Amino acid sequence: MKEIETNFIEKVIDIMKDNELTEVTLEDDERSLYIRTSGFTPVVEISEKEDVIQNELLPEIEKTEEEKKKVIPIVSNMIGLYFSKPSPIAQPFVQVGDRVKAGQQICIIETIKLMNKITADVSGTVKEICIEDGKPVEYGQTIMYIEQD
Amino acid sequence: MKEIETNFIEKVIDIMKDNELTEVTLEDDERSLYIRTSGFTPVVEISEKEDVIQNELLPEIEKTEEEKKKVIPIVSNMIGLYFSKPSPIAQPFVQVGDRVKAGQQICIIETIKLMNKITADVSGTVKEICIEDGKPVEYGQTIMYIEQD
Amino acid sequence: MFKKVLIANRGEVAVRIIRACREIGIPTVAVYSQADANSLHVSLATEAYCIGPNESSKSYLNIPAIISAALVSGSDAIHPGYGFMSERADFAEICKEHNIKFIGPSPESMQLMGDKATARKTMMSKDVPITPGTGILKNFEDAREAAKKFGYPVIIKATAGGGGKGMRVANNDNELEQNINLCRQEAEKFFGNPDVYLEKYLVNPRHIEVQIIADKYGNVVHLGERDCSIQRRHQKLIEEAPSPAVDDKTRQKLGEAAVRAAKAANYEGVGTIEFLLDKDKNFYFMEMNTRLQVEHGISEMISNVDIVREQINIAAGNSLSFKQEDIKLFGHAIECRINAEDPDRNFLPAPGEINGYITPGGFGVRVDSHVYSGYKIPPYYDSLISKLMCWAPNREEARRRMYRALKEYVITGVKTTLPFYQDLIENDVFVSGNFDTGFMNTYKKNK
Amino acid sequence: MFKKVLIANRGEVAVRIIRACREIGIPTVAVYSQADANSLHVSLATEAYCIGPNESSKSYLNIPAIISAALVSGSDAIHPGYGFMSERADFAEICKEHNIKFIGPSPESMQLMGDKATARKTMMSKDVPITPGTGILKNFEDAREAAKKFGYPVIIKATAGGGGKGMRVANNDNELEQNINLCRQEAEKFFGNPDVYLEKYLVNPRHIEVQIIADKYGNVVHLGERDCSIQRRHQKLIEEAPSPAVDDKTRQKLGEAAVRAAKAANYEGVGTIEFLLDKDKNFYFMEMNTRLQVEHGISEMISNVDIVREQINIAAGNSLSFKQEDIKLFGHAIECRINAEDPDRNFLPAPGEINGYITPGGFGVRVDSHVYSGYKIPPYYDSLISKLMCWAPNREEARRRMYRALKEYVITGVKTTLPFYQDLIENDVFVSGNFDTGFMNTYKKNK
Repeated sequence: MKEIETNFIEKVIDIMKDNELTEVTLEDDERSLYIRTSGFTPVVEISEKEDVIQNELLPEIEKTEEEKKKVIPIVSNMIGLYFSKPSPIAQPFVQVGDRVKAGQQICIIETIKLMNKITADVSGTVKEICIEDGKPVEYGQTIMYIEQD
Repeated sequence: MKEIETNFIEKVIDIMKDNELTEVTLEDDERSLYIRTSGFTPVVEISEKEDVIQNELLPEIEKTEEEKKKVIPIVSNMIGLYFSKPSPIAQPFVQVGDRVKAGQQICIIETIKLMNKITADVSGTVKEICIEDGKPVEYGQTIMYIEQD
Repeated sequence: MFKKVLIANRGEVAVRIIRACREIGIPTVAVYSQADANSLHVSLATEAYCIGPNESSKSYLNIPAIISAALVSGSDAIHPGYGFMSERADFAEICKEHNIKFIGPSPESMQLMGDKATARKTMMSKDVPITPGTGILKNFEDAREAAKKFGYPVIIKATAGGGGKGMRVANNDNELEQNINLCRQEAEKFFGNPDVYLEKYLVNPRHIEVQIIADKYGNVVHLGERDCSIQRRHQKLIEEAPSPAVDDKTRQKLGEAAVRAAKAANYEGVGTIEFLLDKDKNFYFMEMNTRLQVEHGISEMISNVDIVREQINIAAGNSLSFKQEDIKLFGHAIECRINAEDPDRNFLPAPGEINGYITPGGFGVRVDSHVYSGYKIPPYYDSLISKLMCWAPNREEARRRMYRALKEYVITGVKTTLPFYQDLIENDVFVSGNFDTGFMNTYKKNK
Repeated sequence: MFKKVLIANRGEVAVRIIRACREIGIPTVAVYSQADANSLHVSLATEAYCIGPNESSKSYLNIPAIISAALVSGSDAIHPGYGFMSERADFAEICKEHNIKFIGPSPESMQLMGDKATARKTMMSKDVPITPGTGILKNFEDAREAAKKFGYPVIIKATAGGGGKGMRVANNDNELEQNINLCRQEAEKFFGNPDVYLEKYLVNPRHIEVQIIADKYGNVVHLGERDCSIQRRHQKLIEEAPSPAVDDKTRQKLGEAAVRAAKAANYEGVGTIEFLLDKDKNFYFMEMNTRLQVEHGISEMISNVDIVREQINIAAGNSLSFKQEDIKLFGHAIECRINAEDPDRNFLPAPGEINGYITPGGFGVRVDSHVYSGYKIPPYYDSLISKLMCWAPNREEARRRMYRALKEYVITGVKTTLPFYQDLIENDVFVSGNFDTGFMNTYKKNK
């Protein structure tokens, strides 16, 4: 399939309007084009079957992709108990809204009385903390989300 | 949705050719249009979700519908043994190609030593006999197909 | 042994019989209605024939179609399962005419036990205890005198009735007169026979039944009792074997009475003698079910006897493969009937497609069923999905195993009685074992 | 009793243990790898924790993760199942340090039985017959002299070996010298210990194992033997209890020897003593499995003892709930291990999604499994789908029931060993019961 041209998409949307069609799916071996017009604005999705395509002509999709890229989950690589602070009376390592640097300690996971120091992979801002203080955290569980700089 | 116009379909096929697309599905709440161009000739299917539409512009579909209507299955309403002739040395009641009239005997189904006379529901030509002589026939099983006049 | 057995039934019991035949090595013939084309019994049988449309009356109750299927397939025996043709003496008679062995008792035994007044008389003559009662009532005065003698309440029963139909209780002379008339009218209407008789009515007895098995040579063995006291509108909800209310001494007396009852009927095959048991451990003959019972499996689990295999074996003319002294009952078994019904809407049948299905397994768990993931339960027949049975060395362990199995059982897509049983099995009164046929009248959900 | 039991395993055995805990009334903790998030043991347990990625080494064999899960969840006991951590004395030791009861024998018993040369010495001292053999070989001359005394063939075994690894047969002096060297090298490489010893090699004996169970008060009871002679590359394919080759007299001697063996090891928990049985009904101690066995279920079916329940019971400090004289073995049970493997391609593992799944049911059929319709078998672990077990009063009926159940079992979406077993179960030699560990070498498909 050749590059999908905007005027082709516009043409299809015109055809849909003329015929009061609400949905169109065009597909070949490499890509699929899906257009829905039943809302206020037409929704256009193009997906390449191997990879997501980069296309300046589709700013809405671009934005969502970008948004997703920026928020990074910090995932536990062990099972244990989550602690947000070094001691019960201390201040938390980080709180929602705090800025953190890559390598900065963000919490403790206790495994078999061993206090494991967990650090941020990236620099950015803490958007959400997903586990309550003192509760179990599993392998692969998201501890918090950091919005990357 | 308004009536789908042939020039709309042609337009879509043109767009597909220009863009080397192989399949298109257009759908709204009432109908769906599916076009595939990967063979020698484009395949076009239109289906109305409530009912099959009657459209002179699509003669191939029309024909199949008509064909189906004309061939009537004669279905057994009992379980027993199928016999095509009154006695082992007699001629069969009917053979493929024979013309039958509604009410004419077409076979015997034996149930518990009772010889049940089975008659044709319609007049027409015997197209196919589905059961071998002397073999079991189930309730609801098709005995033969008759092409209605 | 038989050359080929036709199973004139559907659902789990058809599967149960096919299993027994396969294990013996007999080819099987399934018959089915159009609604049951995708049922497991159709695919498990050696051959299968569609015999009619959805309605039972035109398929599973259609005698000419069933006999025709037997003749067409060359079957030399028909197993009727339970329900449908299983207690139809006329059907047994017709099988005989066509030289097809009806796997069950003789038409004569069925008739003798099917007529309740005659059955009572026969039992009395063989020293099987029966509730005080009358013969067929000639007039109201006789009835009133009998009621005075027995003491109210009394129950009026149609001689041709069964399964809870054609029965009415009377607590005084007025009700007696009224209900005798109603009962006569109903009996005439439903059974074509207006004859009624009177019995002393036991308030909330236990329903205890004894499994017997008899060969044509007069050998009769019992496999202990089952307790089926927990019922809803005369439908058994949960069964267990042995009964928590029966001690060893009573068990022996019950068993001996059941064997005498079967002998009195000149019985051949498997059957069940139903008794009512009062608070003082007195028991009274109620009726005999002249067929395989739904709940036979729990007796199999405590006796290690394959009842269906043995049933086929004796129907083929063999003598019983065991004696009474060979039967050693061990442990405790409970059965829950998992139905496609909505327990929150008065057990309204809930047919439909089962889209997720995970059966419980492990030690002591038995599931008898004809369903699978993707199976559509047709609305035309009973709503039994499966019989879940659990065995353990004692009642409490069996009960806990049942609870575990009920919790493990996944059935999605249709409403089922699983939640009802999950609750029932943890009910204090059920746990205590100290219940009777009045159980469901006062039953309240825990949660 | 324990407050909470963590199951350090996956698959059917995790489900088996959860069932036992549920029936006793103990809350359970499942641990799982990321690949097993949709496994049945995860949803059946009271709590579940993901402890690592797909690889066993980082999840089910990850000691810190398992201990951490136990501490996090407040578990006071860990059941290791079979495989994985079940025979790791070091793990049992670590559990002890953390005041968590390891449900199994003491680390000392495990070590004693894990070291084969020591185990043999211990057995000899307690009059448990062993094959003629040597201690750890010092040099080749000693080996040659011993081989001369025993007569060829002989087998060289690594003291640290097991499960068929680290063993080599020699038929003459040349092979002996060559294979001792190879065996030493392999033992060094695989087990970190080059010590080997020599034994008389029995050609095609039967593999007979005795199930024992012992409490901490020195009571040991055996539950009869299992015959596991039919193996492929030291993997058991089909097991049955009792063994068709063992008569009552031999059974008693085997049982007594097994009990002596367990007592010699100061054993606590469930375990299996493996013996080799020769044509003349002489038996020789081979090794002890200090854990629950895959095939324990068939012993449960003939003894009516819930082995896992009893195992948990004695681990909690209770004494055995039965004595040897309470155990009455009855009937015959067979087990087939249904694997996701392609029997036509040399039993190549065939992981993938099960898209259709109908389990066999009915009397005497037991299915232990963790799969369901829609379950994806991950490629990281063993390929066991289920253990299908059938019980009947005698071997032939059990065999026919197994054939029926195998034919009824539907598993689509992945290749399974069902067709292999459907064939094996009808094999003339299998039917006769007269087979040995050489069975698979000459086995040919019927069809």
